Amino acid sequence: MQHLNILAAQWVAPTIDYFGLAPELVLAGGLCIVLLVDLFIDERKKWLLSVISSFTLLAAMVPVLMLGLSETSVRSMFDGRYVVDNFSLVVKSLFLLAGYVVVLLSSSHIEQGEYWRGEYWFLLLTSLLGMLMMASSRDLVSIFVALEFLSIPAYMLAAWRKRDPKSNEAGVKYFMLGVFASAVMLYGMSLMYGVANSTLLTDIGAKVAATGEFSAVHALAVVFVIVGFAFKVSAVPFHTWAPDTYEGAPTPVTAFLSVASKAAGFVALVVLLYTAFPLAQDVWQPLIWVLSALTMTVGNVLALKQHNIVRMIAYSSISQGGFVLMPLAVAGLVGSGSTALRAVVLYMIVYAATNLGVFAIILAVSNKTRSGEISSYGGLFSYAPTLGVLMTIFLASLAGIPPLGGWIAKFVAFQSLIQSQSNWGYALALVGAVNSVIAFGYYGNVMREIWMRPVPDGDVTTISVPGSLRLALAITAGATLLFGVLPGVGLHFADLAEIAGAITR
Amino acid sequence: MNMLQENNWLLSVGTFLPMFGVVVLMLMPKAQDQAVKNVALITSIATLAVGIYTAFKFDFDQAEKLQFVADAQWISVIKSSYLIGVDGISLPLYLLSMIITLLVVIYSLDHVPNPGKPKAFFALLLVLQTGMAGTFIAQDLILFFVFFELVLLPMFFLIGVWGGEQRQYASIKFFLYTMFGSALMLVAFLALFFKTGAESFSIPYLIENGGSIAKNVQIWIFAGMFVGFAVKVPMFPFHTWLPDAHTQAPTQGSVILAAILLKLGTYGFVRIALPVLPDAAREWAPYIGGLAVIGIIYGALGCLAQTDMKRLIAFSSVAHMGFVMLGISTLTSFGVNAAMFGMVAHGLITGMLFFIAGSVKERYHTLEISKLGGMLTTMPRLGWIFGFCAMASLGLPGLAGFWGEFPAILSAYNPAEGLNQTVFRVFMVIAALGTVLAAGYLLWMFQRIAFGTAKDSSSHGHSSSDELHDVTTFEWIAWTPLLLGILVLGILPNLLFSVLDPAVQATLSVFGG
Amino acid sequence: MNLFAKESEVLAPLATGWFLEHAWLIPVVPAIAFALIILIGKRLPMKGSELGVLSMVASLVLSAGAAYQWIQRVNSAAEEQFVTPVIKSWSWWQSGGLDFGIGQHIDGLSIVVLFVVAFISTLVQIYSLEYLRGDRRYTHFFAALTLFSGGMLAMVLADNMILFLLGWEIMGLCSFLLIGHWWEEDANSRAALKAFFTVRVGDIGLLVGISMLYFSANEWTQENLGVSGFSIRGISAWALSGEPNSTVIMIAAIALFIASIGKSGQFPLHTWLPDAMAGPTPVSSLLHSSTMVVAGVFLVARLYPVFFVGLDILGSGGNLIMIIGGITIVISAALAFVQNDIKRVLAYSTVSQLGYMMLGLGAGAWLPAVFHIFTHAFFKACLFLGAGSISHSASHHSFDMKRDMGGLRKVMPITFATWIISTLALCGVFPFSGFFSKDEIIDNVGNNGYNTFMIIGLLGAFMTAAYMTRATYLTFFGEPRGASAGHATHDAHDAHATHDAHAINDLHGPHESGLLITVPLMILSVLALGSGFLNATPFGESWERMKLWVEPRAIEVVVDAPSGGPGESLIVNLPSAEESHSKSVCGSATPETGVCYAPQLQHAKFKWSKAMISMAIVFLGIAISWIMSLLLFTKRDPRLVGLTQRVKVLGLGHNFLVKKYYLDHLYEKVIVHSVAHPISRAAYWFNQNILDGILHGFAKSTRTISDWVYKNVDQRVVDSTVNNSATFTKSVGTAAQPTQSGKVSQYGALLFSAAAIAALVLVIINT
Amino acid sequence: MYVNQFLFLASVLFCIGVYGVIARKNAVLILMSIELILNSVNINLLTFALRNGSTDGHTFALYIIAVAAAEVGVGLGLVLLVYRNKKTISVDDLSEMRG
Repeated sequence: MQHLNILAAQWVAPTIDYFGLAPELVLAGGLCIVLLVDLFIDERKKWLLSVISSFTLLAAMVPVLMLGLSETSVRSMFDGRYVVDNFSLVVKSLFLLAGYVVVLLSSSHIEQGEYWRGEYWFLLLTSLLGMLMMASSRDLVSIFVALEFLSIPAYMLAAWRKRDPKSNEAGVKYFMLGVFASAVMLYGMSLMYGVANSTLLTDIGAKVAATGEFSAVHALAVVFVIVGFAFKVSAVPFHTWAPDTYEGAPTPVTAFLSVASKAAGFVALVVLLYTAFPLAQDVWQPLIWVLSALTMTVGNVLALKQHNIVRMIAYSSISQGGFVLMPLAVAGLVGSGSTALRAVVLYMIVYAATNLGVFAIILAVSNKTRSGEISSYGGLFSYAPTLGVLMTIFLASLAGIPPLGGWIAKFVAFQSLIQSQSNWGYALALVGAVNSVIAFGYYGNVMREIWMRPVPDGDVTTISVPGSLRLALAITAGATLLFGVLPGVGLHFADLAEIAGAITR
Repeated sequence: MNMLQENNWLLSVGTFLPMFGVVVLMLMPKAQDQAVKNVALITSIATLAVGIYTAFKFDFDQAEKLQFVADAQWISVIKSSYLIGVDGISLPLYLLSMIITLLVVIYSLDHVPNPGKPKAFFALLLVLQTGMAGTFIAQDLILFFVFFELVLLPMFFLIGVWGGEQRQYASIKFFLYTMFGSALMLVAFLALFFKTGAESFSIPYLIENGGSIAKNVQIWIFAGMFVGFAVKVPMFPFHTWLPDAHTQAPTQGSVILAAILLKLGTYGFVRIALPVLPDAAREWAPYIGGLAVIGIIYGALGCLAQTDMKRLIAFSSVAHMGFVMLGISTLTSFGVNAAMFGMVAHGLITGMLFFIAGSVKERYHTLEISKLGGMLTTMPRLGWIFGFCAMASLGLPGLAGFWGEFPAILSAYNPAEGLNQTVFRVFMVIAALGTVLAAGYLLWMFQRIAFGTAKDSSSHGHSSSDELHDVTTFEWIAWTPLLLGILVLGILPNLLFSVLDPAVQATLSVFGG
Repeated sequence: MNLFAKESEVLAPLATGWFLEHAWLIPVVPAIAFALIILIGKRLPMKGSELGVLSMVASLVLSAGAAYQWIQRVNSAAEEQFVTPVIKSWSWWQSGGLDFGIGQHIDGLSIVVLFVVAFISTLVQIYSLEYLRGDRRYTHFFAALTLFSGGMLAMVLADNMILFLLGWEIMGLCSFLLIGHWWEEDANSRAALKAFFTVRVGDIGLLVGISMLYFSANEWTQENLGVSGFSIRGISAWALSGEPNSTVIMIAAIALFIASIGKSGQFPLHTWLPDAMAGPTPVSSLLHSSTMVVAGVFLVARLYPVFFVGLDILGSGGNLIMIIGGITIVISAALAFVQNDIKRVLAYSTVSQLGYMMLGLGAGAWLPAVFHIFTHAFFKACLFLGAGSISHSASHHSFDMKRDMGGLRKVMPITFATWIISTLALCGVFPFSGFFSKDEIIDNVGNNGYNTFMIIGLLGAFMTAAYMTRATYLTFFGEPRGASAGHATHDAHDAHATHDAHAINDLHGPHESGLLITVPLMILSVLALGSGFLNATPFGESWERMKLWVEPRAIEVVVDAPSGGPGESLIVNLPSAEESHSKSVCGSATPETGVCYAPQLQHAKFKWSKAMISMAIVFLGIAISWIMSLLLFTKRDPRLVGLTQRVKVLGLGHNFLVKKYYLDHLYEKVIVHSVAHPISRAAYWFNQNILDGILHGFAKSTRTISDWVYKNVDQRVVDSTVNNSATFTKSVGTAAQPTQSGKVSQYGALLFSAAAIAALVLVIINT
Repeated sequence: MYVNQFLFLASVLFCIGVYGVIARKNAVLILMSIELILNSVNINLLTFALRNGSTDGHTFALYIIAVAAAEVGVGLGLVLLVYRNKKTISVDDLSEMRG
């Protein structure tokens, strides 16, 4: 009966650091405004909503920056369940900027008058809010809540085109599998709680470190939890939803899913690995190794076969996820923890910039061609040279060709692998090397269409790119080139990122 | 060292000036082809001017030291810095790249290949130039890697957009091959970095500390580099991208490919692989030599089998680079000197041959040797220039080709100590046989193309009378420097050797050779 | 000729002079001229030919001057003093510690050859002024000719093997260009290709040999002489120093000899030389008879010590050089019988004469061989130019003796006279130059104990006399035939571009050539007559000027300082008397002190008796051949065509002869068929089918091999692995695609089963 | 306290739920199966919470119940959407995109 008097223990209200929560609060406020405004303005003014939401995101950036500049580096709330440290700040800004670009993409897409509805913005912002929370969550419960917070709106976004069966299918598949995966994850979490007798990640880590005993249940829990997030980052073999969903969902949403929600998944994964399972690396290192190798390879070989550009990009983003996982496969080894974290963060940043750029191009081109086929890019360079060159830059960056952003990301990933100086590391590095060659097979194929093929239908009227897309392209292309030519910049942010409470060896 | 660092801005300017030109091109409206050409021309001239000024400032008395060294912060997090400099090995190639680019630009002024788009064409040429020059001055592995890769995309597009019928296949093949090589090379670089204590990527530092790595580890690291460089060279098993790329590439592409790009690989061997990993180099040398002589014979046989002029020249590149690699594999400073000289000579000669092939294609609309003939009657000047280059290419003493070929063979007679003499002497004899085959295929080609009477113009659609004009002014301007270079280097090889020798000796001091 | 002094003292420095010091100018002049011709030749009044001739004259003067001063130098030397060659060398380029020099090495040998080359080149160029007048590529022709002379002169006075190689290759190039001068005809260009390629095959030997010599000699030469292992002098000294490892030097010598086989058209590689006659006649007379083809012989003579030690010359039993030389003499002489093309006759005779030189060198008769280079150049050039003059003025550019010649002695007396003189010289009849050189060779071969080879030499002399008589008869005696009889001209061999000068000539039939042609002929014939007396052994020591001037005195010298500059004083330390009795101080035996540059050689004492025998053989040959030709060609010229057929095909010939002329028939059957034809036919067949067959077969097989390799290895294996890997990855993709079935439940199953498996495995391995 | 029994019950529920998700084609049934899994999770949490005497488990369970409600809401909405367009709620008919 002793649990009863625990229940009876008197409750003290936790002190809340509102400055630390400012970004989330701003965002929450913004989405409420969107919801309200949407109610009261008439159809012709709905474009205001996109403006409001974009400004909300920018406004949310302000406290992030201020927090970054404030001297207190780590702000811990709710006895460590919600932490604002450099890592969370970096990824938060990443989410916000990615969200901003997605808003830019969407607004242009919506000017086609397809879904002239405020809820879209609301859901988008909500999902972003979930991501921000995910960045700071250090507790199984809050992680779970944040995960659902960012997922549920995403399910609806994916199914956004109500009349379009493909969109429905996308939504349903995403939903069913997503929920199933999170259920499995929850089962793992419950076991984890049972093992560690706490939902606080640092406690879990400390418990294992203290007792040192390591049960089958624990292993099972670790695997199931990782599976949950492996689903989120669409790691093979938990990737199956991604191609279908990406293809069916509206393109801006696809961009959002393939960048932001994937990044969120990685954030959660990193937090868990670094704070909760630091001593369970014997369990998750082989798992992640296999996942990473499989993800790279399968993603690539399947991408080779695609003829729909979005689907191809979907597979490519799967294989890119494999590259992000690469350093984590050795993160548990002595010394390579920090470099692995750096590699992951940098890769996420660069990948976000590049992939969003790709989607911007896809939107711009599909405005004209109304087709998702790769062959519809034939002769793009001849009638829209700027778009052609930019697409080339983005694809080359994804392929990891210097001096474009992608190469430094891949480089740092390889570096942390080889730094571990373990045979597993070398082996995975070789797999990665081979894959980066295969990857060029399909990126180069698109380039070939753009530069070397004739225009499929002789129509060579140039493409008019809406202003918001121009802005998006400028941001992404600028970032891609900047990270490539002066990698120091990107690495600077990536290097700031240490996870508070991570048990480093 | 201090004086060696003065006016260290030179190299950066010389390397990135073309990029400036590219930016200008980008900002220009598409329509004005003439203006585009002028910008490209001015840029490349300015670049070469900077290059010549560099050579003028270069202190030839200490050619073995890195000069104009600039060392700036770049990626401090991974201990890689913007470290550049030239010594006697880099300088000739650095200049050669600038010269070739200028000549190619001049040649392109009235030879922009189909499908037009001069703006993009010249922009790519200039980007290419930056990449090549940068590779030769980079003294930091990561920087080297970046420049090394930077040349890929432009060349990919040059081949793929302005190339021949098979261009897309050829370009993809070229790209995948090279990318595969460089991926492994990158892994090797990283391994090297960590095995030397993860201190720095700068080549001089690695040269100091690379020797301390355990031998078997060295061998593996070397293997990675070997693949990366050998694909570029290309050496025997990795060569098949070359004929396709050369055959399909536009004339300008082939020229740059033959003159500079292939040298990136051999340069990598001399600059990085050999001095940094001496023990591994000793282990690998016999195999490299073996592949080299295989390449020599193999390339020659390939040439004899060709019916297409350009493809034949392409295969001859395989053979000639075989000689270069043979020289390198001896690990003696004599052999490496020969190899370096061979690189420059091959650049001039084969570049020139590809120019000629381009002009032939332009006039005859075919490169089928059987359809050509009697060039000496229809176009005596072009014919004789062709003969001159063929002679130079088969290593006629008194022309540049000989000083790359003969010393390489000579050096194989006694390689650096620690290498098996008998093996290398066998290589020597085989290589000598290769020279005969070279004479065979080149003269055979020359006889069938230049001698005899002109085939009737019905073999190609247009009437030959107005098509077959002799060498044009632009061609003269573009070619004369190359021809002079071939002749002058042939008569005064010391012009080059005196620069190379100290640097090479310094580089190979680890081998006591 | 052992010259041993009684006591040792420091000798006075040798005389030298401007010409000797500046001998390097001799090749430089033509080189410059070549450049000028290429650049401005076309605009000059005489299309650049004047530049060529002038440069040749200039270098002739220079070399004459050098020769004169060399003689001075020799005379200034004490009787037994070693006459140091005038060596100048400048460093050309350094690489990896190796120093490549460039410079001159003037000694007797180079003086002789320099003079010959400059002289013949001058005459040939003058001759060509007329012979090629109006040719389409007049300028190119002179440019190439001048470049050739430059290259050859450079090779002759080279002080190191690199420069030597350079000249050697340049000659090959020019030979290629000149043989293919009329490349409109496919045959010509193919002949050019064949020549270059065959010689190039030999050049492998040169490359290998030079490399081996360098690396094995360099150390020794550096420390003892301070010169690099490329230096000719260094190599010679090293070869005799007893240092070298016998196998190394043997392989090196063989390698080098392969090169000279290729260049000098010796036995297995001689087939290119007759084909090379496709070139214009001046070219044949300059390159392919008198100068370029002796380069191989020159190489052997130049590096004689290497061969001497390496191939054990003077050792018991024959050596490679002798054997090759001997075979060449007989084979090619036999071939000369069945040729109808006068130039081909001369070509084969050139080959066999080169065989004599090789034989001489191989048998240790160094001086006679060099002397034979000297004399042979004159009379053979004269013969070729004579043939050219005939085709030029009499036979409408045809060289077919049987069809287009005959009875020309009345029409062109000068050509006839010069021809006869040169022929006698070639046959080696007494007062003519050939006698003094060729007989010396045979004599010395015998004297050094190689009797079989002496007999071969005599046999060769006999055959030479015979085929030359046949050729002479066919050309100048009997009745005019074909073109020379003024008939309409048919397929022209030397059909260069139609030019007006000839349009005129063709109007009035055969006639004597102009002065530009006859003057060189006369000059050459005079030399063919007189040059022999430069070393007329029959008249005793005092007449042996060549020996005095040219042959290095094999005295042991000690170099006081690392030398290289010209005219440095040498301390000669002289072996004492008892040493002098050993076979040779500087022979294959190792000298105790110092170095020496030439092996010790014995000279045969001239005996009239021996001379008489060989003379008798020669005259016998002439007589038999003369009678035969007379009976064959004169008595039956109406049915000449039929007769030639009979000579070709035995059955027909038999029939025809039975029907016709009985005595004739007898001679034919007994002598010609039974002796001449089977042998020479066989030889010719061997030549055409076996050797050429091998050559062509080699070429063909290489082509087929390469085709095969290209198609199967390159395109299939190497290339397809790449393409296959691509297709493979694609197919993997196809294999993986079913997992992407689009069915939610299957996705779920995959998801959970993967999770379960992972969990299971990891739980097992971790607990 | 019967910890193991509770855990066993939870695992059985979990397995049933998983079986349902994989085997059932009807979207609504799949949703229900997922609910089963979530409930098994809740049982786990409460069991552990009671065994260890900490409140985290209870909190977690409450959150899960709330979120599950939201999930089901969204899920049913999607099912309705599909039904409106396809007149079926069998998920296997949703395989337009594949490969």
